[in-house]
Amino acid sequence: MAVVTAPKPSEELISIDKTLDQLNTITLRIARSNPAEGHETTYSEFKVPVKKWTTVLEAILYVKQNLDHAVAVRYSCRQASCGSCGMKINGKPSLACYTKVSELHSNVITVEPMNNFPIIRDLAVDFKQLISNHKKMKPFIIREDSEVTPESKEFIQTPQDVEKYLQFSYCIKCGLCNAACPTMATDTSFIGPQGLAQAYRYVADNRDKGKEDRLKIVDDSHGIWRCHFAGSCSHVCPKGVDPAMAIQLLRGYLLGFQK
Amino acid sequence: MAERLSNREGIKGMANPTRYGIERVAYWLQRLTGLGLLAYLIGHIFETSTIVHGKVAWDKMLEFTQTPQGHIILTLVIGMCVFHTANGIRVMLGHGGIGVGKPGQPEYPYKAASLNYKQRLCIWVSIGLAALAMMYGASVLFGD
Amino acid sequence: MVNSIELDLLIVGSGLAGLRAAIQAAKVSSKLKIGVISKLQVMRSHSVSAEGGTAAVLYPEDGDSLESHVYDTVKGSDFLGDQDVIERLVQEMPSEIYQLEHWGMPWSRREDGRIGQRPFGGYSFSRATYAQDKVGFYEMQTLYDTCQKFDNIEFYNEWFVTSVIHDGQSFCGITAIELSSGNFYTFKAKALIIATGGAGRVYSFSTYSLSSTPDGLDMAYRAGMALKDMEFVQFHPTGILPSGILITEAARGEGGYLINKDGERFMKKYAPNKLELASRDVVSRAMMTEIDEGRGFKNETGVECLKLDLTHLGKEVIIGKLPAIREISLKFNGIDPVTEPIDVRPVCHYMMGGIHTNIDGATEIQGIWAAGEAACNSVHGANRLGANSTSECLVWGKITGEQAAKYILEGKSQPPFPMHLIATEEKRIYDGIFRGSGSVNPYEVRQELTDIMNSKAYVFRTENNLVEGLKQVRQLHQKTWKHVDDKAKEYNTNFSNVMELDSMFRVAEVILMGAIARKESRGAHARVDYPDRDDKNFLHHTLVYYDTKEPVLKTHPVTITKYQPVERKY
Amino acid sequence: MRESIIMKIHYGTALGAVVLVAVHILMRMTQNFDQSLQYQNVIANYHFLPYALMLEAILILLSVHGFNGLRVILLELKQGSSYEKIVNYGSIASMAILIAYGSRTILMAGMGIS
Ligand SMILES: Cc1cc2nc3c(=O)[nH]c(=O)nc-3n(C[C@H](O)[C@H](O)[C@H](O)COP(=O)(O)OP(=O)(O)OC[C@H]3O[C@@H](n4cnc5c(N)ncnc54)[C@H](O)[C@@H]3O)c2cc1C
Ligand code: HEM
Ligand code: SF4
Ligand code: F3S
Ligand code: FES
Repeated sequence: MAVVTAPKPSEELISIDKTLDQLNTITLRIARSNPAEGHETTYSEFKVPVKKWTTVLEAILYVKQNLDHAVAVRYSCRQASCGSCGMKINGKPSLACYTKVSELHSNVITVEPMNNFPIIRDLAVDFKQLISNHKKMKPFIIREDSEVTPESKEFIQTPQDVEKYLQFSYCIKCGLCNAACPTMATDTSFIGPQGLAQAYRYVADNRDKGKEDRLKIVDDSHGIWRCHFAGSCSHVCPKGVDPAMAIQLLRGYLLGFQK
Repeated sequence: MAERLSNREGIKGMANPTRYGIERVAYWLQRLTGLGLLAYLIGHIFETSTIVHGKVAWDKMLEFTQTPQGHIILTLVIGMCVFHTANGIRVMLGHGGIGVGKPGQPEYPYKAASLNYKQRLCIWVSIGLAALAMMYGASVLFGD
Repeated sequence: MVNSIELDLLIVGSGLAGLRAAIQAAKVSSKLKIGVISKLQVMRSHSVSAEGGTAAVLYPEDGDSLESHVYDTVKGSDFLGDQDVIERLVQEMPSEIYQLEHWGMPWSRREDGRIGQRPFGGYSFSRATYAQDKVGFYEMQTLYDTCQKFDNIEFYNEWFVTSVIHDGQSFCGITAIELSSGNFYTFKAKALIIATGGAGRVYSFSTYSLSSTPDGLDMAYRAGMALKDMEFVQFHPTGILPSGILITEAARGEGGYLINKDGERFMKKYAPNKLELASRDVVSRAMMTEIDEGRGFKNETGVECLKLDLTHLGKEVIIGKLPAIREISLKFNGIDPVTEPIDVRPVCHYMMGGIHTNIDGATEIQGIWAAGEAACNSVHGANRLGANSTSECLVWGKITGEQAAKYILEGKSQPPFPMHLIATEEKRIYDGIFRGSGSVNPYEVRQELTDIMNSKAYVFRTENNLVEGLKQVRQLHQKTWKHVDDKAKEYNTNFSNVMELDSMFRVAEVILMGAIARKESRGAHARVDYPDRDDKNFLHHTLVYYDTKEPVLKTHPVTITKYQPVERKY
Repeated sequence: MRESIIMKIHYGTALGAVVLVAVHILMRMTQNFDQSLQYQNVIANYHFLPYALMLEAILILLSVHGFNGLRVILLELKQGSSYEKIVNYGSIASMAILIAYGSRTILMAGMGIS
């Protein structure tokens, strides 16, 4: 039988948040706007207590929960896996849940919505374009026999084969790269580093047979050629995806440097 | 949604090289020097076209360009040309997927392989060569 | 006028289960109009956080067998799992792994190019199929990307579903709010799959995404479907402090040790054979016993914890196989597991319970299926084994997708749409919540509620604590927290947060009542006052039905095919 | 034209120009810079057929490269089908004009107005 030996249940968890001594206060400035209602951007300032592990997301949620319930912000996993919380933190596109206040070395923190995405409200931006550009890249394995039969086993792929695309498949679609890219700043039709990197992710996968399809798609007047290897995408990518590398490698096929 | 509300950075964002490291500076310089060179090329074609009007016209043009201002412009053009060429070769190779690093499992804290030291070195070398060329050019132009 | 959208198949929830269902339905027929609706952007669902592995038997030639996977799961479930359901899971899984592989999943590979597997708690064979330690993330990506192939799958990103509408017998539609505009919509459809995931945010110390609240469970519950076995909440042994972010079991699967203050590998006292790789309930209880008996460490947050030591694994193994663990612990705690042990503590991680379904994932209402963590088809019984949940999501995503699609193609006549229910729902939402008033901060109430759950219904439970907890929850419910201070329509997350809180109350109550009623210790439900399993009185499932006055408790038999309950030892 | 072909031309013209421009500038260095610009010397250059041909090549390469570069920048600045058409044809026209104008110089100077 399942045997229980412990004498008493434990209660101290509740106090996690309340027992801290190293308290410190910062000023959090949040950009507020509601374009649908015609409200232009203004900045609200809040004093927020922080500890050494407090993340910017936690600071924003502190405001939302205690000081102003109306802050509009997107979040979910709080561990840099879901890609929800991209925003501009002190001017740089970053994930709020992945930026500790203490890393910023500043008592004033300004958070603004990511550039190059339409604002829905406050910090929440519209991802329609990123989502549809991602879809245009045919981000799936293209081959006749991609559906299994009862006899199917795996397609063989060595660890070295996996390494060729693994890094690019860690894209969490946070959009930070698109927010940093200089072409994105003015070109409304550019596919963007996120989509281009995903096109390469599938091209580099040796199970895939859709290279020609995808090369055709990216070879467009607002496609891959609008990347000038500015590298800003890779500079801000929180997951080491290195879209700049993916794009150049993909272009290598178009220029005939790669087979 | 109207593009007006799209929160794009616009030209200012594209033209601001002060963020995201030296690669962004290189991008910016490449654009600027490209445009500068194009402007010079057009000017240069007009300049040289004076020759069809004979020696007098040509000499007048020379007189006009061989001033300190003219020399400064020419020095700048030399620099622009050297930077644009050297960096252009780097960019071209990069665009072909050469020297942009090898895919592999990234290790936290992530450092993008495409922003590697070779690329950075090439950018600095391009800037350095441009500076040297400008110094040499200036010494030829201003020296007697 | 209420906006209305018409579809064939509606899938609420876009985690692994929802996406797998969408693909399967789209494969059945390209004519079906399929809508996947999610309160998050589709690809951001909680499933992206799953780390360690997905269980399946891939290598019978190396000694694994379906039989063994079945038995491990039955034993893991403390014999409360329905054995026919477990057999179904085990049989379907291998082909799901290959299917994902064919769709592009970056499974980690063995040197020979075949798919890699690692040991996991409670299994007698290394059968957690893995892709580094980002399994759920890669699976989500593979499914999301594969969905892009099908033009008849439409995604509704950031739509908060509020209720399920049926006429007492068959499904009619749902109501939902589009977050970006704040507009209220009805969806009419022929079939529904509920895949809204787990609800672990009813606990304040939790590995779940902040969005894993019980609104999905609650909408089924309010619509008259039973919640089953909700008292069984899994506490994962290794959550980091203070965030509760998970350190995957794979860390122990790869050879990590748990140590107490005396530097002792204490698991040898509790599970001499399996040590750290005993099932999660066993390890969590052992840890809490160590802590309660004074052999814990004090974390800098002031909370008691134990240490997970990976240092002996070496840098190569950690970076190669557990990179996300290293990243999480470096980022959030400033500790490199290559050189230093990590502070960990049992943390709310999974709900064995959910919406009552049969083996096919069908609920009690015609035209409605449930899949994934939101459903309870009793595959996990009283305790889920690690890596069996993503498996469950895939298998029942596929089954329900197929069943629902076929049901639609059969073309049963649709009942007339009960419009009056829409009006009632609008009233509940807008008069009851959006325009509600009061002075109590709903976020503080949420904190209090989840703290109560953490202290009264944690790893070890007693009658006193549970009853006290239930009383406190009900008192808290009476406070005037039902109001939304943000008056804007667009992207009003204050509004959805209060809606979530509303659902938390009902589901917390169900968890506590189930726990009070189950006077035995089984699997994850450990009663200090009833320390033994009691097969005579409690070898049954708990069903709880909604009632405006007090929830109604019923029981449901366990299906036992081959394995009679015996003592469970690791 | 496919964008890849255009951009291959862009790179190709750049590469070609690297070599030729280097020669062009080095010519200025063979003598004292000021002297190299003397009317007689310049005319002599134009009369030397291979050199004149090289100048023509440089002219074409750089006009194509430069105006295509400008086209790229303009395409990125603003979008819209009529705007993009104007930019595309505009840059071709500009290339043609510049090449025509430059060729006139080379031709006339080379033909021996002396
Ligand atoms: C940290 C962590 C690690 C884990 N690791 C593993 C592992 O290694 N192996 C394993 O097998 N299992 C693991 N699990 C368990 C497993 O991840 C989950 O059980 C599984 O992902 C649940 O998937 P799902 O499809 O049921 O739902 P979820 O992925 O939770 O998705 C729920 C969906 O429902 C939507 N939704 C909810 N409410 C509403 C509403 N009101 N309106 C509209 N949409 C709504 C959400 O937006 C979301 O899209 C882990 C769990 C956690 C917490
Ligand atoms: C001779 C050596 C040259 C080389 C190797 C060279 C190379 C390049 C390359 C590779 C690019 C593409 C940059 C990108 O897409 O990011 C480029 C762009 C450009 N070049 Fe050149 N170029 C040279 C000379 C010139 C000259 C002389 C001019 C002026 C007429 C010129 C004008 C331009 C312009 C306007 C651009 C567009 C800038 C941009 O898109 O950022 N180039 N050059
Ligand atoms: S490439 Fe990096 S920055 Fe861009 S969306 Fe993906 S994870 Fe985000
Ligand atoms: S920032 Fe933009 S220009 Fe290219 S390298 Fe990255 S996409
Ligand atoms: S909340 Fe998921 S990435 Fe930040």
